[in-house]
Amino acid sequence: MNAQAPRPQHRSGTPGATLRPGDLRLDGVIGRGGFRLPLTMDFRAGETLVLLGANGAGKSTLLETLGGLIPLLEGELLRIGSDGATVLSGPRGTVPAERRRAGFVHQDYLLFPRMTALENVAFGLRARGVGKKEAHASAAAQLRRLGLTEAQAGSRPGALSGGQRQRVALARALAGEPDMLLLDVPLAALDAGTRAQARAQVYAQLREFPGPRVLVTHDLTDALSLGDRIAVLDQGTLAQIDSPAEITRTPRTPYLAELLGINLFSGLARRGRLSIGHSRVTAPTELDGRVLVTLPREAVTVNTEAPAKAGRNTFEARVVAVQEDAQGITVAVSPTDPDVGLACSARVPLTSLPTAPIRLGAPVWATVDESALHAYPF
Amino acid sequence: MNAQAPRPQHRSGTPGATLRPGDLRLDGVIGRGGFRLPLTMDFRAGETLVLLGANGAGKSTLLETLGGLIPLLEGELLRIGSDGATVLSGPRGTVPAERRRAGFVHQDYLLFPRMTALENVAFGLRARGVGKKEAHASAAAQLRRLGLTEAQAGSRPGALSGGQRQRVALARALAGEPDMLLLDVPLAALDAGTRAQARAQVYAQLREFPGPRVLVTHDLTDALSLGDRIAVLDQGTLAQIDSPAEITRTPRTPYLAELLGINLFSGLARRGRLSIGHSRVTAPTELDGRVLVTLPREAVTVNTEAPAKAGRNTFEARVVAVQEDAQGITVAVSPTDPDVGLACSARVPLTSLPTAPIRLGAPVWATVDESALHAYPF
Amino acid sequence: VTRPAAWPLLVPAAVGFAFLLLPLLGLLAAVPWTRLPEVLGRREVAEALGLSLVSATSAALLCLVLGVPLAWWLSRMRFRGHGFVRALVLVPLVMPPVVGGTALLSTFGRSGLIGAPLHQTSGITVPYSTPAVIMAATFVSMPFLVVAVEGTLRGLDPRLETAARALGASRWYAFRRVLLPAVAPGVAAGMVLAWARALGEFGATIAFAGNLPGTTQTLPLAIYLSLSKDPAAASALSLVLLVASLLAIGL
Amino acid sequence: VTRPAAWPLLVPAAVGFAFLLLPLLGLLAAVPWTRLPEVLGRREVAEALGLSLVSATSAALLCLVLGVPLAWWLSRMRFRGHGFVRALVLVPLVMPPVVGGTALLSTFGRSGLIGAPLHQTSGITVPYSTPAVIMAATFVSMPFLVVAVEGTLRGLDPRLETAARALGASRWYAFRRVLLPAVAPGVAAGMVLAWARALGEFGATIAFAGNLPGTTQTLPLAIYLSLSKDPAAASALSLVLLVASLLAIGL
Repeated sequence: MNAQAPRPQHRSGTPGATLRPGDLRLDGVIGRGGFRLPLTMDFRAGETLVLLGANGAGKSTLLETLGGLIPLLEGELLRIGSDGATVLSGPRGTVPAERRRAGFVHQDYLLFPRMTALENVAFGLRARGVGKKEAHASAAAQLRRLGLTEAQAGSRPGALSGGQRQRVALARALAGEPDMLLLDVPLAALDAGTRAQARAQVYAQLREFPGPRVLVTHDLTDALSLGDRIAVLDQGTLAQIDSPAEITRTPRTPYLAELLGINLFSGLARRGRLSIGHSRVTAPTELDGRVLVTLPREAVTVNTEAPAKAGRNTFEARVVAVQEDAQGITVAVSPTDPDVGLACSARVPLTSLPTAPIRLGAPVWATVDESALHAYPF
Repeated sequence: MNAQAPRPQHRSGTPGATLRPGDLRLDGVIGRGGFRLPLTMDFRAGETLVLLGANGAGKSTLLETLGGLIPLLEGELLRIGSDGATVLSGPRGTVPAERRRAGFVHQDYLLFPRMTALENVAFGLRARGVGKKEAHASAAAQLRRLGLTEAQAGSRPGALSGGQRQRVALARALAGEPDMLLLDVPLAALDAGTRAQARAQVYAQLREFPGPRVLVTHDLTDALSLGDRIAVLDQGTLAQIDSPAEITRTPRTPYLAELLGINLFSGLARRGRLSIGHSRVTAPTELDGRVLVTLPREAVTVNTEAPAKAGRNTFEARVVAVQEDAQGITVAVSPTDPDVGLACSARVPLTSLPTAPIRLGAPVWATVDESALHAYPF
Repeated sequence: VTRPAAWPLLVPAAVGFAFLLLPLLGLLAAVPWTRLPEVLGRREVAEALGLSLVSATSAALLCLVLGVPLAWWLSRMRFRGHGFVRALVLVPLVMPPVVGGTALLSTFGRSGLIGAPLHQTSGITVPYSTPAVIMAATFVSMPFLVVAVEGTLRGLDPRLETAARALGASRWYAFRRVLLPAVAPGVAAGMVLAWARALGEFGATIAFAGNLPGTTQTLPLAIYLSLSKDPAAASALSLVLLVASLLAIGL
Repeated sequence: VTRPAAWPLLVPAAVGFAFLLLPLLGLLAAVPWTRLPEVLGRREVAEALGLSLVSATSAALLCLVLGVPLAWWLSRMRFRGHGFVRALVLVPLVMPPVVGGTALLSTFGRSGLIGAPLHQTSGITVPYSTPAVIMAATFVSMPFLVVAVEGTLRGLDPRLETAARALGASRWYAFRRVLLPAVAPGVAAGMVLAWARALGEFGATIAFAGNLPGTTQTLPLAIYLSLSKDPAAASALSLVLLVASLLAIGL
């Protein structure tokens, strides 16, 4: 059992901190169709904020609201300048996308198929009235900076690899010298082999960009390695906003626990002992009051036969789900008697598969390693 | 270092064993288009032979040759009866599919979309001239035996779940009381959650079928849990044919090693010491002569900084490939000096990711745990 | 939300829309609604309507019987030059109807490739007869059905036939019991298309079958003749034909 | 390998194939090859051919200018009842050509919805003129182009336009620089289709524009007139029209 976890610093999206030039402040309701999500958040210049959440959680809606592609339903979106704030969206109207200077990297990149990489990057400048020669020179410099050769700059997107397209999309977003950088799952279209490489490159580019950087993803690795802060959107609210280290140590939503591949429970700490729900699974603790408790899946053992000696944290259960992948299987169990055991998931390595098949609905004995329980204030 | 591995029993596809009624013997060349694959194999009644191999290795071609959908290019395919052998394919012609009595479970099942499950299962009997009433009664019995309800039997395939469709396909293959059962990746169309369940059911049905069972797959879990013997087709030959236990212990092809997630080398054992290629990685051994050596990926450690004290099996290398998945990353390294180290892959768990990024081309130090090396005769 | 309007696009779009829509309104305005029962009750109109329905339906059935097997054959072709064979079958699709009628006349007319021997041996003359009307309608509408059905057959997994054969079915049994039911919606769509095309057929019919009231004068031909004598009646008949076409397409 | 033949399929397929192929052969056999230069050199033939080419090309250009924006508008429509609007635009596609001609005459004729006020105010009469030929051809062929282009526009990722606008482009700029180049192959295909359809147009032209040599007599009308006077000449002209249609489709 771990000692008391430090209380997270950024529980709310709007810390009282003073806003500085380049920052964005959102205080309103975003939405589209029937979907509504009230949000109060700051986006700081020079900081990468990652929006993490399942499909439909509102991540892309938030990004498109920031970029001016869809209007804010209620409230205001402000951009702080050196001499006061500008209203980007508010009751009096919205600065449209084409005048907002937002650098978008769209999902699947959305490069224009009939233009070369160079023409793609120069498009924004040309649309704003910059002459062809000047726009092309500026686009060529941007592509060079991102490591594309002249031959690649002259190729159409169809002739480029996934990683190269990704860099062209980034160059196109940066070419207009935008006030903010908005990236919609910029790495999802890449295969596993080139992804680590591309992530390092995105990381380097984000560092250099002076304005607010907002990145949408549903991949935990992307979120942890790219974000200065991570905002978790889950079940119609902003569930948690924290540093990557805090996110992994003290997840506050089942969605995040599932992504991290751990079990998450709510529990109660009283008189030095921790109890989880009604179950008899306990551990010593130094906390007091309502707590959240994590338990790695690897710390749950599942046996198809009754153990020789039933320990305190062993209980009878049924298999309620079996999920296979290339490395092993994840088994979800539900205790036969909810007053004794915990509904949790266990991880079984592939090596045990051919001999002991674990079937849906089968009775099993589950053992929880209490030393792996980690509690922190609710 | 393990002791000498027992010599595998079934190195060749055609053991000298006497053939018994119901067995099939193939001795010839299968192929299609420009592809040719010479094969000599027996398919025994009451035995499940799994054909394992990459796309294009000839697995489906072999299955279709056995079933009479494509002709044998050279040689003969015999079926042993109680009073002598019948030529199914040979220089004098081929018994066509519709008269061969082969029960096929096709990839994606190929159920007839405009028929109910019952009509699908009865189709073979009806096509062979059995009356509607009799065929439907027999089909209904077969579906009941596989655990489908009467309502499901009356549904079209589109209204059934993946697992139910799989059972209908199996029932359709069994309904004609075939001489052989031919299954083309019967579990690939199922999602990870229902796959374990379906596999157990296929296993039970295969056990009961008296004739030869031949199953094509590219999934190692399927091969290990369903096969009595596993034939590995790789690089245009029958590379290995062995029991599941031998296949996992003594893989003989790089394809199989990749599937098992281990490193495979060829080495030389002499005077009690094992050496792998030119490298200085060694271990004690009791074998003598040419050997194959396996090394689990988990037994290779990769560090981005030089170790304090360089052990005998530590060497400098470069990262040549990084592959991510949900549980961690696999790093392939190539030694800076091929006379010192080994080209091999290491497995790094996800937990180390946010702090130490391993980038393509980066210099690293790799350490091989020599106690994990396992050698067996070439 | 401010959205910059796109006048350079919206103005021509509106003009194009008006150009396609106005003739519909003009037609409706020109229909003599009060005289409608009298016009539609005329004997020659009833004859033309009956002939149109009979010939369009016969043509659609001929398309079914001949076109579906042809589509199956095209979808299964694997030999060299099969692209050329498919193109030949689709030529009538791009052929102007008058050219189709001329081609039919050149072939089945009394001095034609088939018509001359036919006339000499049996005395039969094909042009300017009701069968000629049906032939003209079939010739122009069959490619529509073939294209629709062949597309559906190609969309079908070719291994379905293999699966049926592995279960002991002959090709004909597999076609009847597996392929045909699977493409039934495509066949139905193709037949409706063919029927609608046959119903409106004008150029090939007037060229190959002429314009004999009661024998070869279909509704489109009757409309054309009325235009000079009685434009209001032509509008009324046009409305009937338009409604029938729209009903067939299911609008 | 024994394969059970499928005669119940192959026999009707062969009959269908022969029925579509024979008229092509019959047409080729009927063409007076030796008289070909003389027939094609006649003044009225040259006039008809020229008028056909001019009117088909004008119609295709009108389709481009009006039809592409219309297709863009249809592909972007989101309001209630947009299915009905699309159906209205496609009605001319299923309308028999004679009905289309009648509708044009009812609208632009001297007593028509538009024609009557037009004639009273400016004295202009539209029918039986070369512009009427072009209007008839445009009316029947524009829906082909609209369908082709709208399909391509719908196949396009709608977010491409969003991406362009986020980069600072107006709708018109995004259309010209991103959407139009992306659908250029569809537009080209639609124009060729429209041109070929306009070239073979017969029913709507004869109904709306009549058959005046030099003014409204296009090649299909010339073929129809030749059929009774000089069938061999009709075959020769049919061959010319057929070859032009096939070239347009790229066969």
